[in-house]
Amino acid sequence: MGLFTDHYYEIAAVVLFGIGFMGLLLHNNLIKKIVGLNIMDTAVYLLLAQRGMVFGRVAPILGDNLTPSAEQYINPIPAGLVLTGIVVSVSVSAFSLALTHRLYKKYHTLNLDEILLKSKKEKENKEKAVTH
Amino acid sequence: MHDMPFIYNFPFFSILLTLIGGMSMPFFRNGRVAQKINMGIIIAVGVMNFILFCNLVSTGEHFTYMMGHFPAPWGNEIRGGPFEALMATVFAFVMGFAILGGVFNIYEDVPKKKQYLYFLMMNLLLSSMIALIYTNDMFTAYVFIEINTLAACAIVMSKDSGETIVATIRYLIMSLLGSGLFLMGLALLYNITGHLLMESLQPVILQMAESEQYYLPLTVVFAVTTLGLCVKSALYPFHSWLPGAHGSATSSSSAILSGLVLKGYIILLMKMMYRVYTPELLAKLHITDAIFVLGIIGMIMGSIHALRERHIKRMTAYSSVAQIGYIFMGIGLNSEVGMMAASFHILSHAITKPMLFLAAGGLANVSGHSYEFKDLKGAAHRNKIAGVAFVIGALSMIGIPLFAGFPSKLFFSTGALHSDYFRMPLVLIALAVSTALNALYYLPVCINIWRMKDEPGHGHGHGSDDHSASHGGEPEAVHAVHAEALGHGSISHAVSHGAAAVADAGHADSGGHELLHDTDGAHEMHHGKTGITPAFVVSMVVFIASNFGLGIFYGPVMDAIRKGLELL
Amino acid sequence: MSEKHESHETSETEYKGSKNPFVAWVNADPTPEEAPWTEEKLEALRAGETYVREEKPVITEEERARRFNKVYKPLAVVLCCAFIALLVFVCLYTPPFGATDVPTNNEVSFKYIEDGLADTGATNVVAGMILDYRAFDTLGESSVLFTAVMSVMILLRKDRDGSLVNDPAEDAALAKEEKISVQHRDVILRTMAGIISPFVILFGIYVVLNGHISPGGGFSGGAIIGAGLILISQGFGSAKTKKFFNFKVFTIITSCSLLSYAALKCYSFYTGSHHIETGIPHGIPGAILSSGFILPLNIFVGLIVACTMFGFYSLFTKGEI
Amino acid sequence: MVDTQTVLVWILLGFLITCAVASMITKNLLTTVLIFMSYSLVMTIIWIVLESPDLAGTEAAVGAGVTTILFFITLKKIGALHTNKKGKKKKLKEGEENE
Repeated sequence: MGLFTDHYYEIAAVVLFGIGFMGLLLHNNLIKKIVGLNIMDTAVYLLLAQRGMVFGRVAPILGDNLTPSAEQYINPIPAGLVLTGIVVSVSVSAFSLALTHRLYKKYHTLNLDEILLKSKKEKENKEKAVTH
Repeated sequence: MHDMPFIYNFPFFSILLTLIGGMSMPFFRNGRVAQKINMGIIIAVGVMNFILFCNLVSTGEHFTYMMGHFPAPWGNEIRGGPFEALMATVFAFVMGFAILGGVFNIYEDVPKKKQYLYFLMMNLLLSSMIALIYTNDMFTAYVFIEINTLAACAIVMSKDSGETIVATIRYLIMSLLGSGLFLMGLALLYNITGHLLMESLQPVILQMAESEQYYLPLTVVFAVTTLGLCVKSALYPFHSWLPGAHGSATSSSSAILSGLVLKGYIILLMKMMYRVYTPELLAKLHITDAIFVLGIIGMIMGSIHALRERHIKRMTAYSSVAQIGYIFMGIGLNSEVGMMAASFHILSHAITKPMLFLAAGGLANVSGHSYEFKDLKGAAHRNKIAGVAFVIGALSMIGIPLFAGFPSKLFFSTGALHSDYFRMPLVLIALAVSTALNALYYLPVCINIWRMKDEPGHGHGHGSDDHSASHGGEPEAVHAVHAEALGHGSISHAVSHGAAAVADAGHADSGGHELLHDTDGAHEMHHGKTGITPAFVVSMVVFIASNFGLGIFYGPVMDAIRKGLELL
Repeated sequence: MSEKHESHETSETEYKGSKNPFVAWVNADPTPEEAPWTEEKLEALRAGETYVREEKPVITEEERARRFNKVYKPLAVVLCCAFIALLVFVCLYTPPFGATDVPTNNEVSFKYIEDGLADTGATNVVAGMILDYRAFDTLGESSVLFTAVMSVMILLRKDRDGSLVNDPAEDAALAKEEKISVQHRDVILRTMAGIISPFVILFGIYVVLNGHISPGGGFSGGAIIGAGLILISQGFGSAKTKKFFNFKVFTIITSCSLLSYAALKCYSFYTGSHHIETGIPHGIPGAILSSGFILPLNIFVGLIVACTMFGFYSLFTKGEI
Repeated sequence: MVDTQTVLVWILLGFLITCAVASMITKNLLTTVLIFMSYSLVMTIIWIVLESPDLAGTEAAVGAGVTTILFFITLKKIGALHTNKKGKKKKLKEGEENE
């Protein structure tokens, strides 16, 4: 039982990382890939942020306590790192969604394998057109 | 320390200057103005880092620069040394001339209203690479890895053809997989050690390594971070995104992607090896062996893939995969000489590959924008400087003495001789096989681009091709003279050009200028302009000269790298 | 018959010259299997009887992709599960959750909490850490956002002189949507947007301004303001937001706030590394105008994030801001 | 031995994992994005339980808010939003795309 009472956050985070990782690798639908990517990133941020928490301590907002002592508040570093991380994953998913939009407009499918096949065929026709 | 010399501010200045340059670009929406600002910033950064490099090599010390009011473990910090300064100088130099060389293609490929965005991305790419080189904090490295990924994907897709967007989505997904793995390793490392700064991580890791029971977590954490960086720098099994991205982008984008962006991650890996995981611990945990084996496989398989390509840029992209295999094999040699050879190869590849890509772009410009071999037949005669540059780049890639590729291969083999019985035969065999494979796929292209375009019924022109061109230059020159005289253009012109292809750089320089006004438009050019702009010729000549310079004077560069690696 | 023969003649010399595989390869002629002209086939051709080329069973791309998938998928699943099991096993070595004597609670976090108020003047230690102790990360952070919005602009922005991006079909669809949203407006959305959006924007501004006192700060406040702008643009149609938020306004706000953010950070990095006091008072802890640079930095980050979020929205819907 | 808060956290983490698995398995893209939205909301609650309100605010506004809006707009542009009971204009299944 020691395993689950001490490390449940980390195990959940790693399992979520695995789900996101598998989603990214296995699904060839682009929207599913991006959702998998977001799940993978949030899982790593969960792993980072859970390290900051200490039982019996409060969030590091010092209200009017002008002489704070470290025993009252939790560790602020992971919170700062994850804040940066969340904004990174938003900008990355916005960029990949824009790519998906352009790909759908050109190839009318969200299936990455089909897109690759269509672009290969298109390249071959272009070459044939150039040579004749 | 109030007496910090002024030049220690240069890394901070170069990072901030490029960032501010990138941020202020939306005010200049005209592509040409943006290009001039970008070039000015790159020159300033290159000069600053070069001065810093000369000073640091002479004094032989490294320094840390506090970003903010608080010392290292609390505030951010960047750390400079001769190795980082040298890398930053070469990165700025190569980026400047790669953009200068490919500027004609940029204005042609990138839609007119989005050219300023292209140069904005170039600024951000340079700032993130310099920040990656100088940073001393792992999470700052992760943030600038993200900027690097986004900017690199942006310059791949700014060519706006369907093919580049498919290549970009594959590149983006694989890169995000890599940075996800790197962040996972970083999170676990922070969990176990509690530090993010590279300096304060090392004592904790070494102290944990003493207690035997911590071997598994350390191995997994190092393996995950190294795996993330290997995925991002296209080591062999994770290279599937590279040919698409580098093959379809504009020539200066693929030059910068292949020459610099891949190397930024390798330099970060080297810094982590020296400052965080100490090479001895990595060897004990067998991660260096894994890198070594992947490097060896990459060297050979990359070249084999390149053999099958009929598209000149995809072939050069696959040869980048092989050269990345060389660098990782050098790191895997787990010896001082091996690491020196790997970093020298980073420099020589960073100089040679952009030249190859720009030359390929130049050749394609004069043969109807097609990169297929059959269309590039005899293209070098139309764009002579690109042909000369491609031949020199190819010879340097093969590792022929006098060129930049030779010293790195020399040091790889000396590194192999020093290493243990398991690595030495593997390295020497792999070097030989890979060099042969390099020759097998570069020489036919050189011969192909220099062959005379045989009009029908010009039968006897085939004669010279039958005997296999072991040393491409010699028979080719004779043949060129013969065919040239029969075809068009004066004999003197042909002789001086033919000789330039074989003789040393000095002559080629003069040949280069002479080629400037030699726009023999006798070919079916789809549009009047052949792309041989003065900027293109200047950048080609500078790349050729630097290739020869590095190939001949590799001694001082090697000493600087040895001093840099000691202080890394 | 003769001219057909003639055409074979030239192609024959073409192939005659390249029977030697190395030269065929050098000339990059079609790879041998595409030109199966062996000697006896040529004799047969000259003899004039018809020649049928044996059809090689061509594996279609889809077939090869399907076969690759059949192997790739189970292998990837097994690999991922092994990787996850390994990571779970490593998690057991990490210290237990919520313990106090944990390596991460070292002198770095103690200093942040104890001296945070004195050094930065911000009662919200996380905001103080982001914008003052580790400000270089947040500078990188804002440039990640800036890079993302600029690359989405490369992809989706329609420029008037007909680049690849805008095709007539999509313009027509967009115009139809605009017409629909103008004529019979969605009453529920419009009234609710009218009621809610002022409070959303006000709350966002509150969160940005109180970033260094209460939780929140530039990032979350900016995102709330961005969401408020999206609500307004969705509720009242994009024409209304275009009046006060077009492309010029967007570039000015984003670039100016980014440049002033970088300038402030430049100043504080330079003075920090040279141990020069910045001379900005920290003010009374808990008051809005306290904690030196953190308030202006929060405002700039809030503006950047708000403009970026709204920029993403309008680039995605209308293709231009 | 196990206080109520850890039980609550176990439930939340269980919900997170089921959300992640569900959004990966469903065929219809609209459901995937909806489930991902609830995944972000539950993540906001977990940030509050982990005593970091900054993250909760940012995740709510940015993760659940803007990311999901961008997903919906992309699906709208792709035409995956028109779910029709009679299935005439079928939902954009992962398998067959409506050309």
